[in-house]
Amino acid sequence: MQRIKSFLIWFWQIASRPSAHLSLGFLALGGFVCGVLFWGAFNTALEITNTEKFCTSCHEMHNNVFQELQHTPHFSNRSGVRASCPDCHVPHNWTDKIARKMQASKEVWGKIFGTIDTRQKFQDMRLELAKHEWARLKANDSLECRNCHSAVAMDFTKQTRRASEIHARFLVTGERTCIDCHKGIAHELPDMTGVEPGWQAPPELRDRQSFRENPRDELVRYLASTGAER
Amino acid sequence: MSLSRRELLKAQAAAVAAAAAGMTVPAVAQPVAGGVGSLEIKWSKAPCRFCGTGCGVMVGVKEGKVVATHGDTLAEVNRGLNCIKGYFLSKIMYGGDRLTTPLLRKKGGVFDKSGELTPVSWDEAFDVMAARAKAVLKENGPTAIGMLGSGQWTAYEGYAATKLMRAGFRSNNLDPNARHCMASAAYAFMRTFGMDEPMGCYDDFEAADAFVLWGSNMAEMHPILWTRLTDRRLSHPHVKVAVLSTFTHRSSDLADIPIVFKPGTDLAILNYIANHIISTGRANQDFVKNHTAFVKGTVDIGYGLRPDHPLEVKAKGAATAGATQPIDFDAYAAFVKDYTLEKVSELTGVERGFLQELAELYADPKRKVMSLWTMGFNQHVRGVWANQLVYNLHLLTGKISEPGNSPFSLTGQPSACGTAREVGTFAHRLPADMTVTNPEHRKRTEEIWRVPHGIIPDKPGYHAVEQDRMLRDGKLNFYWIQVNNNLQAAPNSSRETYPGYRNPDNFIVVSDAYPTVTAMAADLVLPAAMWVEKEGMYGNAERRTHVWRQLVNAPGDARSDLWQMMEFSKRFTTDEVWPAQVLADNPNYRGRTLFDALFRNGMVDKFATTEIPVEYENSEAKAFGFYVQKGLFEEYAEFGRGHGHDLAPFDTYHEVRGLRWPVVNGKETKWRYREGLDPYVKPGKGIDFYGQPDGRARIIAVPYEPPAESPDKEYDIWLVTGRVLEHWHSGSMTMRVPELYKAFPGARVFMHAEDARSRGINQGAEVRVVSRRGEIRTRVDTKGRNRMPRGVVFVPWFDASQLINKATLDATDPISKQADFKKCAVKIILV
Amino acid sequence: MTEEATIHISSAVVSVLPDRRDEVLRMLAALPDVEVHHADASKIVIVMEAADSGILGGRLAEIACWQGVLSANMVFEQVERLAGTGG
Amino acid sequence: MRGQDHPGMKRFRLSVAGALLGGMLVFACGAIYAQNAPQIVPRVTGAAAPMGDVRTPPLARPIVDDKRVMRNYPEQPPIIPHSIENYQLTLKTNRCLDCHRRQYTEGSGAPMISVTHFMDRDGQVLADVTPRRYFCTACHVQQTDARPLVPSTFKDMLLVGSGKK
Repeated sequence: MQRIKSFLIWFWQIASRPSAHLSLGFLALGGFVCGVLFWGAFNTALEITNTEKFCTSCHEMHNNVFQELQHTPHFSNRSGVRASCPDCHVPHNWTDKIARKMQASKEVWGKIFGTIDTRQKFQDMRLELAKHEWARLKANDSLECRNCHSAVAMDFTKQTRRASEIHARFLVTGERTCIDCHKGIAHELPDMTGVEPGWQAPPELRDRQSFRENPRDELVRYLASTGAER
Repeated sequence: MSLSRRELLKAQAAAVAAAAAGMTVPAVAQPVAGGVGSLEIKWSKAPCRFCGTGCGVMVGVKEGKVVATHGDTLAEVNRGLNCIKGYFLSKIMYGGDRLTTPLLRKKGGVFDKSGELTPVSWDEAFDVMAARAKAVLKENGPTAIGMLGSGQWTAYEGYAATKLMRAGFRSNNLDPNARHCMASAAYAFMRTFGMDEPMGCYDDFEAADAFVLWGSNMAEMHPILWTRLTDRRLSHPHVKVAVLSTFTHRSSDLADIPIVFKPGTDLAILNYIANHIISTGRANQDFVKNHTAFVKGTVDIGYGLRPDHPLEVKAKGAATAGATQPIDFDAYAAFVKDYTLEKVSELTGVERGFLQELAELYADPKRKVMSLWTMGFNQHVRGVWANQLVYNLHLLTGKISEPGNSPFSLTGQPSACGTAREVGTFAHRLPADMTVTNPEHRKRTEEIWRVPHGIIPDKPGYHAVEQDRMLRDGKLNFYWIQVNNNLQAAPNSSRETYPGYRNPDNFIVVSDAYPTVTAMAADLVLPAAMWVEKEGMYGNAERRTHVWRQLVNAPGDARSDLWQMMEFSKRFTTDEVWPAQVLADNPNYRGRTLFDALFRNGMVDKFATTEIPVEYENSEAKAFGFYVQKGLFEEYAEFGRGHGHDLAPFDTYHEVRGLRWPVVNGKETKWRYREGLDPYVKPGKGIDFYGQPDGRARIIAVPYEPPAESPDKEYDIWLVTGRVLEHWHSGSMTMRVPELYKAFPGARVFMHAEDARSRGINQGAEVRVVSRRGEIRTRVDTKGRNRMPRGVVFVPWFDASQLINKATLDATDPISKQADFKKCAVKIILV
Repeated sequence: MTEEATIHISSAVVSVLPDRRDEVLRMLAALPDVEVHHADASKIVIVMEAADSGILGGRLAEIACWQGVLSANMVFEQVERLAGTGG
Repeated sequence: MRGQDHPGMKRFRLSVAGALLGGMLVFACGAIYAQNAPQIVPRVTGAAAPMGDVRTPPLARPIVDDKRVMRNYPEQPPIIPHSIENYQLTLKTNRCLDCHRRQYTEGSGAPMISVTHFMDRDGQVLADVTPRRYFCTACHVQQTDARPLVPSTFKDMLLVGSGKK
């Protein structure tokens, strides 16, 4: 880490000095060639840095958030379709992606200067980090969730009754967005003191008792379980 | 529905709600006369039958059946709470396959070891059993007779067993399965304080500022104590919780300092903390100077395997594993100096910051610390050391024997303390911390037992693991197993346990309430009464003695273990079992049955059956004509009174929710060894560790030594075994409660998702867990409640269809002889 | 299967602020099929009857929302068939 | 895999079914204690050959029907009729309370936590759930679709002694 730091300082000292010996033509042409090379390299770098392998290559990510992801449906599930880090954390269209990447350079600084290089430090920073992501997803209407989970494609008959009612009332109407209710679905949550759950039931759903079954069935099962009818 | 029934139901509903809210209901509030009887449930107190916490429960009985249970609000331990197992206690006795008649292996109408288990009468069962025992005694002597009990025996039963085995059959081959559970803790208590069992009590939970869990998943294994710890942590923000384990589990969920270390390296962490305390100048010099003495332990002590095992041959200190030599403070400080933060962080794989934070909990003189441990420490090839090393920390800082400062050993069985330790059912122990190797102790015991001198053998018997080895080797030929399921519980069972049971030279008797794996492998199965089907007494982990009445009758011909032992003793006379010389010197014992000599001795039979309240049954009293339990209690209590183990009068226990011994002048003792709190510490002494002749507790210098078996290229992953919340031990009771079974229906191997993927294994796939000794099939869980680090898997052992102990290693702590169920090497293969 | 009428009998504990107790008691007395069985300074035991548990739950939720009520919790519930004596 | 009947599985199921059938028969005759030789039910008594190789059935699935199940007796903690997979229940947050806490039940439609849970160790009534009851899963468990292996002869308190069989 120390070496990377001194290299960066050295590089900046050279780069910030004005050129004194080279012709304008050389600089312009050279600039173009370098530009082409840079563009290719940039795009490649963009692709490489947009993989789970890259994200988890630094131990901060690997030992914390990636471990937590492995216990969730976003890592393994019925159909085997899974989300990798960039699927949720990097926007898919170009401009947003670049914006997010520039933001990520701050994380690289964090990495170099060891801001979260232990579990302890990570836990202390967790609420702040999580709040960033919640705010981002809230602002873009949970765009990365919706890349896979389209509201209109949901089959309400395949959801539990409670889930389908809440989705119909809040999600489809656009009153709420995914992240409002689904926090901490892929990673552990920070201290949630003061963070209210996302749901507030609409008046017509209040006081309903969805956990109740038909009393007749309840009675039949009760009698069967005690063997009373036999 | 008739109106009166509706009124009745409403009255009941109101009464239940009032009880739940803790309101007293005026009797006139019962609106229905006459019909209420049909709703009436008789409530009586009892301790819970599961772990060593010792919760109080109220048991509701209607027409001879237990119909409900709930937490006892008057019980100090749990104040009305139960865990999920405790709430379902009412159903444990009602599994459809209860054993109700003796079963003997028979072919062509006679006993045959290769025959089928066939129902027989008690007479026939005892006839065959006694004939076998007599033949074995004649051929191979008393050392070929053995018995394995447990901390689930009532104290009366354990006491009767130790008498029957040591003074009756003259064999010390009596051990409890507590050997697999807390032998290391018991040895460490004796070595450090000269007296067994904790100095503190559960009241420490409400007084401590920090809790450190050393290898204990209390959230699942001691849920009610966990409620007290949680209560303290959440209502007092300054309180810190540190959880140390080899994997992340439910207790880690409350941790401020979560630590996952490499298996076995906890010893290094303990020595690092001692080093931190000394090097930062925070050792309590006054306390250390006046109340402790330093010793150095033997090193390279081996792994308690069979003596011809290469590891044992190589171990230089194996022969003198328990020996210590005196040293001084400076030598100790120099010894722990090697355990630096850098070195220990490297060895254990734990972040330095966490280690420092943990060390500070102990070092900070203003912080009261409660250390808690169970099987992570005890089932450890260096378990006695681990226990002692944690005492070192409390002794170095003087954080001991006062509210909130408490090194506390938790127990896994309801009466691990009461029956296994206090009553003395270990192969080397007698009641009240005495040992069979001490002639004075034997003499005192013989006097209280009212048997002639020279009866109790002076050599320690086979311990639990050795019993299995001796059965296999044909040196132990008559073996009686009560209240435990050792074929499921013992380590390396396919190589060391099962062959002994099926050895044609041996006769195996199993007393149990259900057909367990062990029962099904026996030659004779005796149906047992359980829990409130008999009167009993348990001793929990905080020295609390708690009794209960018989509330219902056992089904069919099932009888309590106590009845079984006493009835069996009638089939032997002293001439058959005692030496001729002793009988020549004591002719009045001639020709008497063991029943007469041991149980009709003027003490055990002293109390009339009329002392039992008429509303309670007592099957033993009915069978033998005297109040057996009271007689056994009073004789046993003679051992402890005036010797630091004082028990209250018998009848008191039926009125209270248990009392913590020593009970002196009607007052229980919460904290021992400190003046003002412990009546045995004389005024002016301040602190007195009176178990030791010099009144000083021992601080021991012992190093980190590696486990017996570590993963290698072929067997590349650590195996840890243990329990889950919903099932207790081998699951013979909880697997028969539908709700508990459905909550966690089968064992599985908890594994890290990357470990699984790198082997091409899916979540939920069927795999084999294979060790050098045996293998099981199971299913992979990478998402469940236990979050494993890379290279470690966890398999609970409650499931009889997945006998994980086929794979475990029978390495033991060389001092305590307790097996290490937490560390062996396996490989995981896709089926 | 024919629908058979059932009766659900349940009891609940209502926790109230002591100074609001009498007011809550009055309101409880006004509810149909609700009987107050016992009351101390801050707790009231009520017994309710209804044709199905949904009604019971709804009524309890309503009570829980009253001013001065800290909580209203069901403790016991029994389902009985109205016809006959119940099997 | 579902639908694939391994021969061993079949044997296992048969033995379970046999045990259940046996249990029912005994139950039906009203002679609960009449059976003598114990049944081999591998998951509770071990296999007929204890050291043999026993196939493992797939992990049972949690019941998620949201249906409230009647309690065995009033003091029994109700079981959880929905999935709690990956619910975080830690020092930092309590997912259960997000729905079952008094002030959230209106929005979530979940049953409110029982009044007994508002009392602390000393019997004082608190404004919120007592910290000693913070870890819900110590008493409330999920149920899977696994079928009990041996019948239970436990009888409900209203049936004991009421002359009803």
